[in-house]
Amino acid sequence: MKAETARKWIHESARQIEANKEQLTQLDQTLGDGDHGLNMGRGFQAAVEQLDQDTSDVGKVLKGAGTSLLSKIGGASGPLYGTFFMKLGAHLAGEENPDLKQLTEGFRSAVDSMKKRGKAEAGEKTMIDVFEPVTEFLETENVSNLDNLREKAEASLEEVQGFEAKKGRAAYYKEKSVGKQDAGAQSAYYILSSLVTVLKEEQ
Amino acid sequence: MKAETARKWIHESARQIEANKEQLTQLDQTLGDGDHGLNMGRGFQAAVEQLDQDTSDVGKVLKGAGTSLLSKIGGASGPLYGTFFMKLGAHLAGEENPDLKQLTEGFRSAVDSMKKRGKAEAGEKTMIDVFEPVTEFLETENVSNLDNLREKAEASLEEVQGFEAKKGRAAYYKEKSVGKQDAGAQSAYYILSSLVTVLKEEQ
Amino acid sequence: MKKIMNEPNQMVDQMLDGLVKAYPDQLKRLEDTTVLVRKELSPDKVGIVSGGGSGHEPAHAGYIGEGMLDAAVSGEVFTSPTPDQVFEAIKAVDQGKGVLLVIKNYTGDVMNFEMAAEMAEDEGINVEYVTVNDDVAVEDSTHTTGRRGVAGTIFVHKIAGAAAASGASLSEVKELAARVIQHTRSIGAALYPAEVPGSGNPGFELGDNEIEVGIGIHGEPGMEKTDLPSADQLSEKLLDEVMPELELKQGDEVALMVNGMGATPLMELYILNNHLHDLLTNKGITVADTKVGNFMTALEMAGASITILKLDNELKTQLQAPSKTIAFTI
Amino acid sequence: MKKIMNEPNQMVDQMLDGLVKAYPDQLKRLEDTTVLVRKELSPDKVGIVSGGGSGHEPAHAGYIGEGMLDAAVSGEVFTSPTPDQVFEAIKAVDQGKGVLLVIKNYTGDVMNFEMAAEMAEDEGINVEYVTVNDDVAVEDSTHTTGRRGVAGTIFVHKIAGAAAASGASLSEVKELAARVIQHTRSIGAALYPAEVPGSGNPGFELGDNEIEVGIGIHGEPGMEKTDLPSADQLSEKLLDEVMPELELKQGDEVALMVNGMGATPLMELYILNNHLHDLLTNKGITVADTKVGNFMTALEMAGASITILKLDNELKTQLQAPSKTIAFTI
Ligand SMILES: Nc1ncnc2c1ncn2[C@@H]1O[C@H](COP(=O)(O)OP(=O)(O)O)[C@@H](O)[C@H]1O
Ligand SMILES: Nc1ncnc2c1ncn2[C@@H]1O[C@H](COP(=O)(O)OP(=O)(O)O)[C@@H](O)[C@H]1O
Ligand SMILES: [Mg+2]
Ligand SMILES: [Mg+2]
Ligand SMILES: [Mg+2]
Ligand SMILES: [Mg+2]
Repeated sequence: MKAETARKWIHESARQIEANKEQLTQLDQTLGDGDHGLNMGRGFQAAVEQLDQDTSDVGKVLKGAGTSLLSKIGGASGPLYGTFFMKLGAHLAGEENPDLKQLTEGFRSAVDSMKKRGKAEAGEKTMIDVFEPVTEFLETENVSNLDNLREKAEASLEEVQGFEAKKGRAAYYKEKSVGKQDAGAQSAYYILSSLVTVLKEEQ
Repeated sequence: MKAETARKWIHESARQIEANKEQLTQLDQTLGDGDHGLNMGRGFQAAVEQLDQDTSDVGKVLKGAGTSLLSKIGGASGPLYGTFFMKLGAHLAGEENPDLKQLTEGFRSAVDSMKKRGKAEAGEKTMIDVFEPVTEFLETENVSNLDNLREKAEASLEEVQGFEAKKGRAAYYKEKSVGKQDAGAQSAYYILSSLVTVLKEEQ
Repeated sequence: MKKIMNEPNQMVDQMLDGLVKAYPDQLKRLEDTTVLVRKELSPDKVGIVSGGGSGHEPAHAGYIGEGMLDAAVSGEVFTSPTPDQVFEAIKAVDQGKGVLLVIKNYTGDVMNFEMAAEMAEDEGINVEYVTVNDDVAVEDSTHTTGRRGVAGTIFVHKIAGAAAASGASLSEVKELAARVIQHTRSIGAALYPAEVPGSGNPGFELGDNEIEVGIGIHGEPGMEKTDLPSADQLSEKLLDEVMPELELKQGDEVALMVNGMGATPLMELYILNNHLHDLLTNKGITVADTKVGNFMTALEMAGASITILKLDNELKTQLQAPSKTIAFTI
Repeated sequence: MKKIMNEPNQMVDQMLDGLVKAYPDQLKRLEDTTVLVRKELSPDKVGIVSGGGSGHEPAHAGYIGEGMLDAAVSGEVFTSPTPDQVFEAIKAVDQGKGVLLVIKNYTGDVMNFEMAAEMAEDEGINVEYVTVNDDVAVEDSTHTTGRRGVAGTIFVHKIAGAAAASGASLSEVKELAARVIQHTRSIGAALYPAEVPGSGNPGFELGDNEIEVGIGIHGEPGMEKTDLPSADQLSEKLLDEVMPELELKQGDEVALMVNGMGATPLMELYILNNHLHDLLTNKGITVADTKVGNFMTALEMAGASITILKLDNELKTQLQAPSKTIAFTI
């Protein structure tokens, strides 16, 4: 992944989130406080605006995006997405074209940091339930076809619906959360799906 | 009118007001603040409860009712109805069976006091627009048939609708008040109609 | 309309008891009345009594205390209290220096308070009253009811109270209160109506995107219904209505009150205040004092009113003098 | 939902400016932040910082001032503020004696404030925090998010603030704040929902005669929906929920807060307070302090919460110590 592709990733994520803002808010209204679309929209718009167009350092691009998300999203998703991109950026610092293996290692480091920050595990009906299986997939499968990655993200997202929420505001709904989609898992899917899109374009 | 009839007047007024409480509130909602039914209901219930069953002094009965209305109705109608019954009672103080002439003089004194208290004249779309013409009718016509009195009250009430409000909250509606009924005129009608009912019974 | 209450006819009584239980060191209730009185009157001063219908909380009991009111009389919801109650309040606060009644200009309030004043005069108590009529939404005419009294009443409480606390005579306090009234103008706008408990209906109706400009604190009609404007547009509109009669010019000092009607989030009031300040400042007018909050409400009506008091030195000093009451502490 | 605002995304910014314009002697805004700070910090004391999403006004800026907070950080409506903003607040109020963060227990608040604390520690500032979790409507379990922080937060502000004002060290202030949290329980009920500006929908729905008991201050679900009870029944129900964990017994002293959710007329809160006092008194519990008003709101949600703080001598002293803030002056 080149720096330009990383920038495109942020752009594409922002685009998908903007296009699905209402849906994200709607999901968060059902199981939360109804601001997830607004939060993510605000955050990714800021992340796009601050993009350093000149650097070829992938780490720098991603770290900049993370810092921006951290300082603009707020709520639960801000520190989590902020941490994800900042840690991924830290792992790829100085790299101009990391390969899929480096990206995978970066994902592991970033997702572990998110989990620590949120004191969350997979299976608690959060964005982790998309990030964690996708990262495991990257770690264990030979991802020759990037579409498989998107499918994995999609399948994980699908599964989240069946979980009972244990973390975040959705946890207040307890067993009533089963059968409903988690807003953060949905936005995580858009971010990962955006990654697949830009990586495929780069190929 | 005997003291017993005066007591019946208060009873009958209370009954008619209670039966038409919603209507009075409704009218006051359209041109005022929507409490006239509540105010009058509360006041007349108190007036009934304090009735002195033993006295034969008509003035005492009416003055007691007036004091009770004054201290229970509140709002604009409280001082006005309070003044009416207190002044009427004062005029008939010591009387055990005043005739229609005495009653008429009492009405004049009471209605004048109301007008002074409310700084109001006839034609301003208030309860005065029922009391004043009925009093004039008593003063000028030979009221052989009490039903004529009720008809006069009814006709006056009918006329009030066409007036533009100049006093009380309805005045804020200015020309929009034309065509709508005034709550206080309506309650005044019930009180006068009650008087006719009990006087006829006494006959 | 869902409300936290028991029977509608118990509301005022239970509210008053609830108030005394909340502020036992500041308030007491005169037995068998709807009168709340300062627990300890400041000695040897003119008494100040206000009141009106209930449903305007924190008015009026919220202004009882040091430097403001000595007693507040509550009527039923949106209904003036009766003369006997006002009379009890007068008797309770008179210390021989006389009592000022602060009346809002509604027919009912005026008549009931006037009768109480007459009862007190009959007993040899020196009583004066002022009638607050700050609401520019209603024309002032001697032939009709005249302008209504709304949130500007709080400035009257404050300044008359401060004057009384400083030892002024009844006529001095009255003169100052009258000057406040002369220099105070208000206007309100409603976004949603209120409903008198037990009446079963809201006091008025508004469309989904409609507001009423010039609304009274009991839901009396205003000057016009308009589409919901932005906060900035609304501030401009309200300011345009209150300003003219005050004849403000560059360099003048004013006090500004941004008052919520009961159900308005404070956030919205601060947003309104933000632009009002800018507008006044741009006109060269100094806002020497700002009050933002729920001071004179109309049950759960949503919306806001703004009040402007044109200051002179004396008014400013008394407005900023210390006061310690439930809803207005300086 | 009609609101007095300009663009939804300008609300917090304009509210903060409006606040500073209303209280220019008490507040200042750190440039380019959503942080409000005391105009003049009391010298040489532990700093106290609170904050959270906007929409809870007067929380949190209303508690800035003598004897309470030194700074308040505002997020977007119902959204925790970000770590960089909290960090700015910490830097602004630290005087070398360290800073206590008062966090309400929501995942977002906890994470953002924790990250800010880490940033501050990295710069050598001594930071501690406490997490308020007074809402009994939610189970407390280490496996889940745990109980929410609601109106009890104000007692934490007050008592921690008083301790800091009296010169206590950071660890002492923290210890006391933790004790307040341990002894504070709350529960709320909603009659009508609130709507996040720009979201286009109310946060939840309730039938015409329905309330939700145990609602959170962002519209999070409660324990049950029931038919609208009378005020007396509601007080009993709410009290039955908060009492058990506090293990109150005859002779205990408590502080009671009856808090409006934003659109609730004060009258209803006083009525609730009236019966709550009777119930507590009948159980032999002394209400040594009562607060009735809008302290921790949820935009225009209608309803109320009650908070009980079990007092000991130190808590009582600090609760009743002087404070001078916009929304809480003693
Ligand atoms: N402890 C946690 N760990 C991981 N993800 C979480 C946690 N808590 C919440 N989330 C995620 O954050 C999302 C909510 O984000 P958002 O609505 O922006 O914040 P908030 O809940 O503060 O309003 C949830 O849908 C969930 O996926
Ligand atoms: N100045 C006045 N003189 C005579 N009658 C008046 C005056 N003002 C109001 N009224 C009468 O009082 C009625 C309203 O009474 P009510 O609703 O009980 O009091 P309020 O207007 O204080 O709520 C009006 O319908 C009108 O008939
Ligand atoms: Mg959310
Ligand atoms: Mg009326
Ligand atoms: Mg009335
Ligand atoms: Mg949120």
